[in-house]
Parts: sequence; structure tokens; C-alpha cells
Amino acid sequence: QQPPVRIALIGPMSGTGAFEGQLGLEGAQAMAAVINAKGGVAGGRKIELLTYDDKGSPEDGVSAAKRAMEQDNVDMIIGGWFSAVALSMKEVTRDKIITVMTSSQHPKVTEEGHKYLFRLNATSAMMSEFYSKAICDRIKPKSIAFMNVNDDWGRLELDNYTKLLTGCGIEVKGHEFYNRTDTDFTTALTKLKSLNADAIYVAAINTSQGATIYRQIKQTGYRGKVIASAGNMNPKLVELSGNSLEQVYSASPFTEDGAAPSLKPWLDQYRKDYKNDPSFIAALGAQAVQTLAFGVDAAGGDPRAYDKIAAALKSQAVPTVMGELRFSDKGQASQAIHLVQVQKKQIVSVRD
Amino acid sequence: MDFTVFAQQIANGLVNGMAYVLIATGLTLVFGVLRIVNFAHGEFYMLGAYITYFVGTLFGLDYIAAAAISAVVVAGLGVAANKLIFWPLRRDHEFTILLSSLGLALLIANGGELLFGADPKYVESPFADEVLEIGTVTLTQQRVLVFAAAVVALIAVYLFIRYSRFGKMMRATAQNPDGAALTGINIGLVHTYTFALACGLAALSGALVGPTVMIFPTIGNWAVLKGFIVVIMGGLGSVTGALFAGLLLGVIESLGGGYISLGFMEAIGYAMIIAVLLWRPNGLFSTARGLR
Amino acid sequence: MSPAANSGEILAVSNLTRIFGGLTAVRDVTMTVQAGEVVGLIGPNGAGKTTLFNMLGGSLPPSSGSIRFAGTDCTGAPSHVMGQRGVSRTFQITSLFPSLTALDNVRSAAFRTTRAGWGAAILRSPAYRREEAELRRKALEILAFCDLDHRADTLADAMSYGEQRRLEIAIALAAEPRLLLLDEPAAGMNPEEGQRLVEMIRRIRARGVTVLLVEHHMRVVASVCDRLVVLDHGVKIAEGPPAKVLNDPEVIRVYLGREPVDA
Amino acid sequence: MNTNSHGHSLGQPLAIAGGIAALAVLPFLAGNAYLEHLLVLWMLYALLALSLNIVIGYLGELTFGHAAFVGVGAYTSAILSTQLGLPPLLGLPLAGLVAAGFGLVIGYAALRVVGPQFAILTLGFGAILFTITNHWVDLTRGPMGITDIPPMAIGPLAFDSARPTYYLVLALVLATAYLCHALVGSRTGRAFLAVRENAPLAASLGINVFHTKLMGFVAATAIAGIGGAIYAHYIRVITPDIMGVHNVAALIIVVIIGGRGTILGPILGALVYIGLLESLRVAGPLRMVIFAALLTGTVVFLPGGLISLWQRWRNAHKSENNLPATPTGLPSTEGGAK
Amino acid sequence: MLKVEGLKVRYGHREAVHNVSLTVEDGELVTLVGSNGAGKTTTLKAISALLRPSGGTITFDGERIDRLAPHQVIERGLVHVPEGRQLFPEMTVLEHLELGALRGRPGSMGFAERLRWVYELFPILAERRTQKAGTMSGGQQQLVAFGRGLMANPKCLMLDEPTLGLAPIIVDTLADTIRNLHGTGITILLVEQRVDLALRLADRAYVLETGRVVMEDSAQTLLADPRIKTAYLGL
Ligand SMILES: Nc1ncnc2c1ncn2[C@@H]1O[C@H](COP(=O)(O)OP(=O)(O)OP(=O)(O)O)[C@@H](O)[C@H]1O
Ligand SMILES: Nc1ncnc2c1ncn2[C@@H]1O[C@H](COP(=O)(O)OP(=O)(O)OP(=O)(O)O)[C@@H](O)[C@H]1O
Ligand SMILES: [Mg+2]
Ligand SMILES: [Mg+2]
Repeated sequence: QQPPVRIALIGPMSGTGAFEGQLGLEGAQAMAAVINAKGGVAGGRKIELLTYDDKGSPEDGVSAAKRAMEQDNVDMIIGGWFSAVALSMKEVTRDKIITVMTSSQHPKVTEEGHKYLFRLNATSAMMSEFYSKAICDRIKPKSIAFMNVNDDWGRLELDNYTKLLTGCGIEVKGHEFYNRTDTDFTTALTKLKSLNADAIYVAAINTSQGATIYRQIKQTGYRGKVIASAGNMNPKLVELSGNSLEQVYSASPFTEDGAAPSLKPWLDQYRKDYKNDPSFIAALGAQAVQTLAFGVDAAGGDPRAYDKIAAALKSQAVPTVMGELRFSDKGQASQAIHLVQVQKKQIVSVRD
Repeated sequence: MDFTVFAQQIANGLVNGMAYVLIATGLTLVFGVLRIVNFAHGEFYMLGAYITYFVGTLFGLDYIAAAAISAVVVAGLGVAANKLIFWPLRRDHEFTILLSSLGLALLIANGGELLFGADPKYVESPFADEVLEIGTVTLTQQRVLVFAAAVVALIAVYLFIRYSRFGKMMRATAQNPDGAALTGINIGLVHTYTFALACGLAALSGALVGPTVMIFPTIGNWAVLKGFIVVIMGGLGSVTGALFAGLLLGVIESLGGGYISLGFMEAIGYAMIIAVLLWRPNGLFSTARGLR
Repeated sequence: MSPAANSGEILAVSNLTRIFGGLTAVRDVTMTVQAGEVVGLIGPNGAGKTTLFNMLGGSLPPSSGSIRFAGTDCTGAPSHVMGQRGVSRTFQITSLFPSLTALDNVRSAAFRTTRAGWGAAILRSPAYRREEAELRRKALEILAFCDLDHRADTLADAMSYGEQRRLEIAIALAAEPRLLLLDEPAAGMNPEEGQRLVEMIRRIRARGVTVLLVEHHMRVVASVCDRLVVLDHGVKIAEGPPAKVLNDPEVIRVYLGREPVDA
Repeated sequence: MNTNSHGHSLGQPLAIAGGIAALAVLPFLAGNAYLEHLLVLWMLYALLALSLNIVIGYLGELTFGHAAFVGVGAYTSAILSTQLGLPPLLGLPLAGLVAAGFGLVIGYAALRVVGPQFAILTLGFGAILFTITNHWVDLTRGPMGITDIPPMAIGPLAFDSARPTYYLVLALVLATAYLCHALVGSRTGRAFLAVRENAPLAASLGINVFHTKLMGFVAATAIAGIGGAIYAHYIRVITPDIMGVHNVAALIIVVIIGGRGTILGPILGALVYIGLLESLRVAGPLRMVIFAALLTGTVVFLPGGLISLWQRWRNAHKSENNLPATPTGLPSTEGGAK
Repeated sequence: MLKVEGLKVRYGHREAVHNVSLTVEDGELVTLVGSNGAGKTTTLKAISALLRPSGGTITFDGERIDRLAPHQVIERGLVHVPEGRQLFPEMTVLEHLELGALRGRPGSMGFAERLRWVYELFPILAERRTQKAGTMSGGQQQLVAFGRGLMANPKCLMLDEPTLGLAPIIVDTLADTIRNLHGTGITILLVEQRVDLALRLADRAYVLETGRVVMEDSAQTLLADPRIKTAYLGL
């Protein structure tokens, strides 16, 4: 029996982001199970996932990364779900260990291009470029108002979309920022409703905040269109939001009806092991494991041959559940993004 | 300024404020009678919402029945918590008791996360999405229900404390437990009932507020902080004080969020508390310590 | 310091009044105390004695009237200012530092007369060491003076009522006051202990401290006071040497009843 | 608690010297960098807890705002070093100074009330500081926090890894412990305790209650600010979370579980807090539940904090003694309803 | 009626009452004398179940009461007027008297009658019925505590320094009241620092020193005892 490849998965396992962290973990575990069932990587080494809780806080993320590297001596790291955590964690891990950052969209994560750092999610710029086109061409609201979370990502979204949507003639009527800890949004929504915009764009990462916002938009009596931010549509959100997400659009690199060969076994495994429906976050978890496994294989089986692994990942296409992934020299992945819509409580991809 | 929006914000604030009041009432009872700063109160609120959810989904009971069952069950849990933790510590320093309640809060919150899962849940209520138009103001039936039920519960609690014999015993125990014991008051029973009442109220507020938002295992944190603010601002142990303070806080937050800055909404609430306490150090409705 | 050295008026109260809601607890009281005197303040329950003490000690502002202490006007001065000026008191409802030992109770009380603070303690300056040693010696002496030396390491909370009363006196003494206000010090003491209290007050006076004493134990009052002031319903109704005041028919009617003074 | 009536035996200085020596060699026994990191965290928490203990233990007031002052210190030094390029070594005293300034203003307003009202006022001020930090994006970078904070350095000696930082914080902890020790043995400290025990009586003895409390509060906030600054330069990233209620609760837990009003208590409490949370990682998802259960159980069975174990032991091994067993001096044998 | 045998009470590790035995017969007035810290209050608190004894037994009316809760002791007619008054500062005089009657035994007098009786004994209570106890003078508070105890219609009354802080004229009234209560057949256990007064009222007396009974005799005998005279009366 060969020793396993030890991969640290650092994510929010408690606190407000716990649900999202859980989804990512499940996705990664299901993928590890699929790979291990087929004999593991590098001719027989199993993948062992070690979980660390960053509580969604940068300080805890740094501590967790230190522990993973210094105490538990892991081979590689998956982590950085929230941008703030990703940004500070990379300072500890950069140039020391192969790290795959997952959902954080902040451009700065891959801006400097550290040699062992990879990021899967599309940056907000890539997402917004795609999604704003869809909004302009397909949804076509005359005017729009924004309901964004008050953090870097939410602020970035506002800037990006204000620029892009004004560019295609949509009037931006106003915006509200809510706090990451808020549980009730009636005050903000009352203000937004009074702007009489054609559509309200909601940028919410947190599932429970999102669901509350979508429900409360309807409850305030708003009758216009609702647009969900890119990358933040998942089955749980749809379930929690009742009817209020019906016909609402979003954009996502993940769709259940994708064509990637590895999607099906993973979906099966996931559905078997967990009660949740697979979501984009879970797919990112799976993708991260696939990326690392591919890198180890490509580098000849040594999970510590970081230079080789990095070189391999940057030079070849990585087959994943969301299709083929290509990494830039700075470690940024480019993902295919699809327009999705909620129809009869199902997230379906909209294709022309 | 647009009057419709103004009226709507006032209405939002009153409903949110009433939810604070409901949470604060149980807290003020436990504080007023037992001198316990109960950080776990928010967790009983959380349990109230979750038990309503599970009774509804697992046993298929309707919302009202589920809420009632949850209030009773949580009242029982409160009695157990009192028996195991607070009663044995009743003569210890207030900071010790505070820490024990902090420990209990952590225990219930994390235990809840383990038992209920980290995923957010939604308490189904037939009133949740039904919109009522009252003049220019739009409210869901659920929000109206929060307000109405709170009013009823508050009046009942107030009358109970003010006029019942047991209320008198509670006040006596609050002011001097030894003296109360020597007067023939069963202070153990007073503790038990107070906890049952307070936790039942907490659960009721969880069940009522639940359908207006999402529930997840850490909602108690938020609830207990708001509750404390209201209790202190209203005056320790004063139910009337809690009522006014809660409504005031709700409305100020709503107007502050609506007209000044949403990001500073909470800070505006805190600023008001600071102003109130500097103006009246014992809170709006208080002359000294003790349950009234 | 001998009593003669600081003779002269130390406390002058004029037209002092305190009203609580509709109740006038102290009405138009005018009195003076000479330095080195022991003056007894007596009167029925609720006559206003404690209220008067509270005003003198600065914990209760008067409704009207004025207080002069040692030549300065102190009307309405807060408690810690009165304390700093040398008015020290015991409380009718026992008041001490419950979870400190008896010794620490007394040492904490010496705030007014000590100088070496935190800085000196950090540097362990010779002045600090000297003062601490002196303070310890003095505190133990005061405890011994109050018959509490065997209880030096006992928490105040864990003492019996009578012991707590004596600890209160020890605390008040440790502040080295010029004027000592004692509110029913003999409460909770038996007649024999009362006798010892009398001895103690005499010795306190011998140190040059002026004493104003509220007390219901007539034997204590009669044997230690130079002069008595009688309050009833907040009004001063009699004043003079004990022998005369205690035989005043009005005082007997409202206050003494039939209890013989020497019982 | 009778902090200042330790016996003056020869054993005590020896024990202290032994303890310090043990602390000094600890990093060499740790074995790996991560354990050294934990040692740093222990000392940082001990430092912050010691400062909080001045308010909770000596002044007897509960503050929910302490984490905010830690944050003020952390942000002060972080901003000075990242935006103005000030050497962190200079930032440290400035952080203490700025935190103390905030402490002075906030204490001046909040200390007019006592007890739970004071606790809520400090919570309010803390929340306002948090909100400002969270929203003043130009200065603090808001929720994203400040990253790339440079490590501290004295000349060629950089505190960029755990071991040197450990010694730095250890020195500060020892200094603070000595400050507290000197405090309780001084007139000032006795005034603190007098105010804690009985404010009206303290006032009647000439102690200005308000000034005394304010002095203690400001001292505590200054130390908190310095602790926060060290933390920022060590972890090298800070977010407004540092001011959040979680940190408030953590510090209060550390002080009370260790033993408020004592010097060893908060240090011990920090060790147990950090050590327990870390060793419970093996429990996986049960980690926090077990932690909370242990915490609650400890409070119920050891109401005086961990330090009271030692006090119990000492009482049991001293023949007939005047001190009651529990540090609060309350009888453990009272009856009551069943 | 009340029988205490081998009573031991500890505070933490320290025993404050060692092996105290005493009996109070039906209708008797017994006093407990001792200097400060002798353990008088501790003994009374143990009897009324405020403290749990670590040894010994307490029987009342033939029934063991040392494992009961305080309110159960009162329900049996054993009422304790405590040292230090133990009032409810924010409640009025009348509320105190009402609470006093709450758990009392039903007796010959109804509540209204009993209230009138207490008001007659201490007119100041009637005058101040709506004043909050916390704002009353020390002596007035003492009367409230005493009145509250009387409202419970006690079979046996334990008084811990009832004359504390009372003006001489009221001490007289109180002494008369105690004598009258005794006359109506109520059993009384009196702890009093005015030893002379106590011994003149009592039938029998126990002398307590450092937690032990050191003397026990009829009150007259003790009043004349030279040791008592020097140790407690200061004569
Ligand atoms: N805070 C207050 N509010 C209302 N009335 C008060 C207050 N304090 C005192 N009184 C009343 O003022 C009067 C004087 O009280 P005070 O305590 O001065 O009496 P005293 O002479 O000390 O009596 P005692 O000998 O019983 O101690 C009493 O009738 C009392 O009820
Ligand atoms: N709460 C307590 N904790 C510890 N020891 C106590 C406590 N209360 C009383 N003691 C101790 O028990 C002993 C007996 O006290 P108790 O109060 O019974 O005396 P007492 O006879 O009533 O005296 P006094 O006449 O002064 O009221 C004393 O030595 C006292 O120090
Ligand atoms: Mg008085
Ligand atoms: Mg006694």
C-alpha cells in the first residue's frame, strides 16, 4: 500500500459561511471518492482530504494553513473560498506549496502570479463581461437597481455592472449595500422598491441571505424583474426562496446538463453520498481535486514536485466536471460560463 | 420626502421592533428575577424556530400547532438548563453565571449546527407570502402576526407580573432571594417558572420571526444582542420599558437605515442606546434595580 | 495631638433641610461641633439622623441649608471630596469590602493618608517600601484596637454581624479622619461589648478626632458623649449635656419611654 | 478575591523563577513551527486577557468593548506601517497610545454608568468602532481587511516567525504581569479593589470612583492596543472581525475561566483556551460542542475559575484556616428547595 | 417542640457551629446568648434551612426538618425573623406584610384582622404602608421585618436581634409584644445582644461560645451568674 496524497481543504465549516463551505467539501469528497475508487493517482496512491475550518475569517485561514503545512505536513492545499481569506492565506502558502483557490472572485488573488498558486473560479471581470451581455441582450431591463453585499466583491460587482450596463443603455437607478451579518432586508428593499427600477440585481454569496432577499423582494410588493448575480445560483437557494426565484436569471460555469465525461460519475457519487443537490460550489470542490490529481499524475506521481506540477497545469488542458480547464501563466483558470434560469424550481441552462 | 416610503419604513421598524421586544421580554424576566445575564437566550430563540420547522416538516402539523409545541418544548428545555446550570450557581458571582450562560449558548449553537445541519432552513407559514395592503403600507400577514402576537403575549406577561400572587413572589425573589425564602416563597419554583416562561417566550418569538427570514444555527447571536440592548435601554426588569425601547430601536434603525445609511444602521441603533443611557443611566423605565 | 490643640469649631450646620418627595426628613437643623468633642445625635426611629449623616458625608445633597467643615463651605460636595477633607463615616447598614480580608479592608481605607501609587510600586522605591511596611503595621494596630487582630486574614464577608460592625469602625479609623461619623456602632453588640466601644471612642477622641455619634444604646451615649443633640421628625428638639437632655420630659416622651438609662 | 495576600514565603520567588525559565525554553521543546505559532497565540491571548482582567477582575466591571480596542491598536499600527511606511516598532507604542485615547474618550462617557448598563454601553461603542472600521474603506479597506502588513523588526532582528515573536510577547506578558502585581500591592490598586467591592464606601474614604475606574480602563485599553498591534504584525492580516463579538466572548472566557482578579488566572485561561481548541481538532465536527460542554462544566464545578483548583488544594493542605474554601467566600452548604 | 441535636454547620472548610444541641419546649421562650461570632445566627439559619447542616438533626413538632427547603419549614409554622432584615427594597410595606401572610398557617385571625393587629402594634407601619422598604430608616425597616414575620401566624418564632437599631421607646413596645406573644402560647427562640433584656424575658437560656454550648440554665439563674455579668453585661 502506497502512502496517500494528503490534501488540506480549508474552508468555512462554521459561522455564516458554513453552508457554502459544506457544499464545497462535499463536492471535493465525492470527487476524491470517485478517483480513489478508480485506483487513486500516480498508480495507486489514494487521495486523503484533511478538513480545516477557517470560519470565514482571514486570521483563522492563516492559522489553518500554517497548521496544515507545519503540523500536518500536507502535500497540497485547496482553500480560499472567501476572497478575504484567500488573499491573506496566499501570503502564507505562496511559493511554498501548491494551492488551488476555489470560489473567490477577487482579481488580486492571481494578479501577481505566484508560481504555485491556481484559482478556479472566473474573476468577477470575466463573469460580468459574459453576464452583462446576457442582461443587455436577453433580459433587457430599461433601468436597474443593485442590492449588493458590502464587501470587496459586492463593490466590485457594482462598479463592473454599472459600467457595462450603462454602456448598453440601461439606466442605473441606485444601489444599496447590506452587511454580511444582516438577516432582514426590508429597510433596504423598501428603498430600492421606491426607485421604481425595471429590475433589481442581487449580488449575494450567502445562500440564506440570498433566499431572504429574494423572498422579501416579493413581500415588499415589488413587481419588476429580479436578476441574480453570476455564480450564486444553487438548488438550495431555489428551494428556500419559494416561488420568488421563478424565471430569475443567473450565470454559472456549472450546469447539471453539461457534457464533460467526468461529470456523470461525480454526480452519481454525490447524489449517493449527500442529500444536497450538486451546486456550483460543490463542482468547484470537485474541480479542485481533479486539478490536483491531474497535476500529480502529469508530474510523474510525486505530489511534492511542485515545479513540475505547476508547469504541467499551466501547459495542458485539465479535464474537469465543468469541461476542460486552462490555466493562464498566472494560474488563473478560464471557465466556460453559461446563462441559467430558474424554471419550475429547476435551474436550467438557457441556450440560444 | 416621499410619504409612502416613510410610512412603510415606520411600519417595517415597528414590526422589527416588536420582534426585539418579544425576545427582550424573556430576557428581562430572567434578568429581573434571577439576576442572570442569559447569553443562551438567543439559542432558545433559535431552538424555537427550529423545533417549529421540524414539527412542521416531520409531523406535518400546521404552523400554529407547531409553534405552540415548540414553545412548550423549549420551555421544558429552559427548565432543564436552569436545573443543571443556573440554579446550582445562583449564589456565585454574576460573572461566573454569565460565563456559564456563554458556555451554554456555545453548546446549544454548536450542538444545533451538528444536529440540524449548517444549511439554512425556512419555516413554512401560510401567512409568510400573503401580502396585506394597509393604506399605502405593504406588509405580509406574517409580519402583522408577529406584531399582534407580541402585543398579546406582552399584555399577558405584564398583567401576570403586576397582579398575580406569583408575580409578587417573583419580584420579591428578584430583590432578595434569602428574604424571599424566609418569607415562605419557594424560590426554586420561582426560578423554574421564570425560566419556563422566558424560554417559552423566546421560542415563541423564534417561531414567529422564523418565517420572515431564513433560519440557521447561529441566528441566536443576533437575537440575544438585540434583546440585551432593548432590556438595558428599557430599564432592567421592566416589561413596559422593553416594549418602548424595542419599538424605538426598531423604528430608529429602520429610519436610520432608510434615510441615513444602511451600513450604519446598527451603529445608529447603538448610538441611540448610548444617548439614552447617558441621559437616563438606568434605562427609560427604571428608577433602580428590580423587577417592576 | 491633644484635644486642646485644635479646639474651635470644626463643623457648622445651618438651616439644613432635606425633603424626600412629600416627606421632610430633616428640617431646618442648625448645630455646631467643636473640635475634639464627642457629640451624640439621638432621636426616635425615622427622626432623620442617618439622613443628616448622609448629607454631612456628601452622599446626599441637602435640599437647602449649608454645611461648613473646618472653615470651608462643603454644601453639596460629593462624597469623595468630603472623604479627602477628613470626614469619615460608618454606615447604619453594614458597608465594607466584602471579598477582601479584614487587613486589606483596612489597608484600602488608608487611601487618604498614603502617597506611593502604582508608579512607586512598579519601581519598588524606598519610599514605597517604607510606606507599605508602615501601612501594614498601622493596619494591624487598628485591627488590634478594634479587637479584630485575630481575624486579619478573614474575608469581611465571612464575619459575624458584630465583627463586621467593628471592622467598619476600623475602616473609618484607617482613613485618619478629623471628623468621625458613627451611625449606630453599638448595634449588634452586647452591653459588655458596648462598654469596650465606649473605651474605644474615648481613645479615638484622645487621638484628636472629633466624633459625631448616632446611637440607641443609652448607656453608651450617656457615658461617652460630651453633648447631645436630639432630633424628632427631622427637627432639633433638644440640645445639651447628657444628664440634662436625658431627663428632659419631652425627650423621655418621644424617645426614651421607660427604659432606664443605666440598664 | 484576595489577590494581594499571597504568603511571603521563600517558595514563591523560586516558583516564579522556575516558571519563567520553563516558559523561556518552551519553544525549543515545541518541535515544529506550528506549535511555536500556538505558543505565540497563547502569549497574545494571555497579554490581552491580562489587560481585560484589569477591568473585569480589579475594577469589577464587565466590558464588551475590549476587542474593539485590540482592533484599534491593530489597525493603527497596520495603517501606519502599510500606508505611511512607519517602522512597526514605532507603531507599537503609537497603537497603545491611540487605543488609550479611544479608551479615555469612551471610558469617560461609559463609566458614568455601572454594571450591565456599562457592559451594554461598551458593546455599543465597540459596535460603532466595528462599523466604522468596516465602512471606512479608504482607510481600513473595509471588510477585506489589510493584508501584507510588514513584520516587526528591531534592527537586524526581525519578528517574522513564531519563535522571536514568542519571546517578544512573553516579555510583554511578564511585564504586564509585573505591572498588575505592582498594582494590587499599591495604593492605586487597593483603590481599584475598593471601588470594585463597594463604591459608596470607597468614595466616603476619599477615593474618586470615576477617576479610579477611568485610570484602570485606560491602562487596560492601552495594553490591549499594543497586543492588537503585535497581533497584526505577526499574522500580517487584519479584518474588522478582530473587533467582533466572537473575540469579545473569547477574551471574557479566557479571563473568567482562568480566574478573574488574579495574575496567573488569565495566563492559565489563555493556555487552556488555545490548547483545548487545538487539541479538540481531532474531534472533527464535535470540536466546538465538546469545547462548549467542557467550558460549561468547568464553570459549574469550578465557579472560581481554574486558579481556584490551586486555592482549594492549598486550603485543603493548610490546617485550620480562616479563609473559606470558595474564593467568593460564600458558604457551599446552604439549603434550598429541591 | 423544637429540638436540635449535635448540629454542625460549616462554611466551606471551616466549621462554625460544632455539635450544638438545644431544645425549646412548647410555649417556651428560650434565648441564645453569646458574643460576636459565637454562631447564634448560623444556628438559626440552619434551623430555618437557609444553611444546610453538615451534621446533626433538627426536629420540629416531632418531624425531621433538616432536609427541607426554607419555605417548607415556614409552612410548618416555624418562622425566622432574620438578622439584617432581608427586606425587598423596591416593595412597599404593605406588600411585605402581604407576602408574610402568603405561606403562613391559617389561624384564628384572618388576613385583615392580622394586618390591623400588626398596624396597631407598630403604627408607623400603617402610616408608611405605601413607602418602599428601601427608603425607610434603619429602625423602621426592622419593624417591617418583624411585622412580616408576625403575619405568617407562627407556631414558633425565631428572632435574630429584633431590637437592632430600635429607639429605646420602641424597644419597650417590642419587648411587650414578645412577652404578649409568649403569653398567647407562641414558642419563641430569641437571639438578642441586649442580654439583660433577653434574660428578663426568657424562661431558659443557652450560652454559646465559639460554636459550642457552654452553659444552659433558667434565665433567672443566668441573670444572676457573675460570669454572665462580667462577660456579657459589662457590669
Ligand atoms: N430615599 C428616601 N425616600 C423617601 N423617604 C426617605 C428616604 N430616606 C429616608 N426617608 C425617610 O426619612 C425619614 C428619616 O430617615 P432616617 O434614615 O434619617 O432616620 P433615622 O433617624 O436614621 O432613623 P433610625 O434610627 O431608624 O435609623 C424616615 O421617615 C425615612 O422613612
Ligand atoms: N458567610 C460566611 N462565610 C464564612 N464564615 C462565616 C459566614 N458567616 C459567618 N461566618 C463565621 O461563622 C461564625 C459564626 O457566625 P455567626 O454569624 O453565627 O455569629 P453570631 O453569633 O450570630 O455573631 P453576632 O452576634 O456578631 O451576629 C463566625 O466566626 C463567622 O466568622
Ligand atoms: Mg438611621
Ligand atoms: Mg448574628
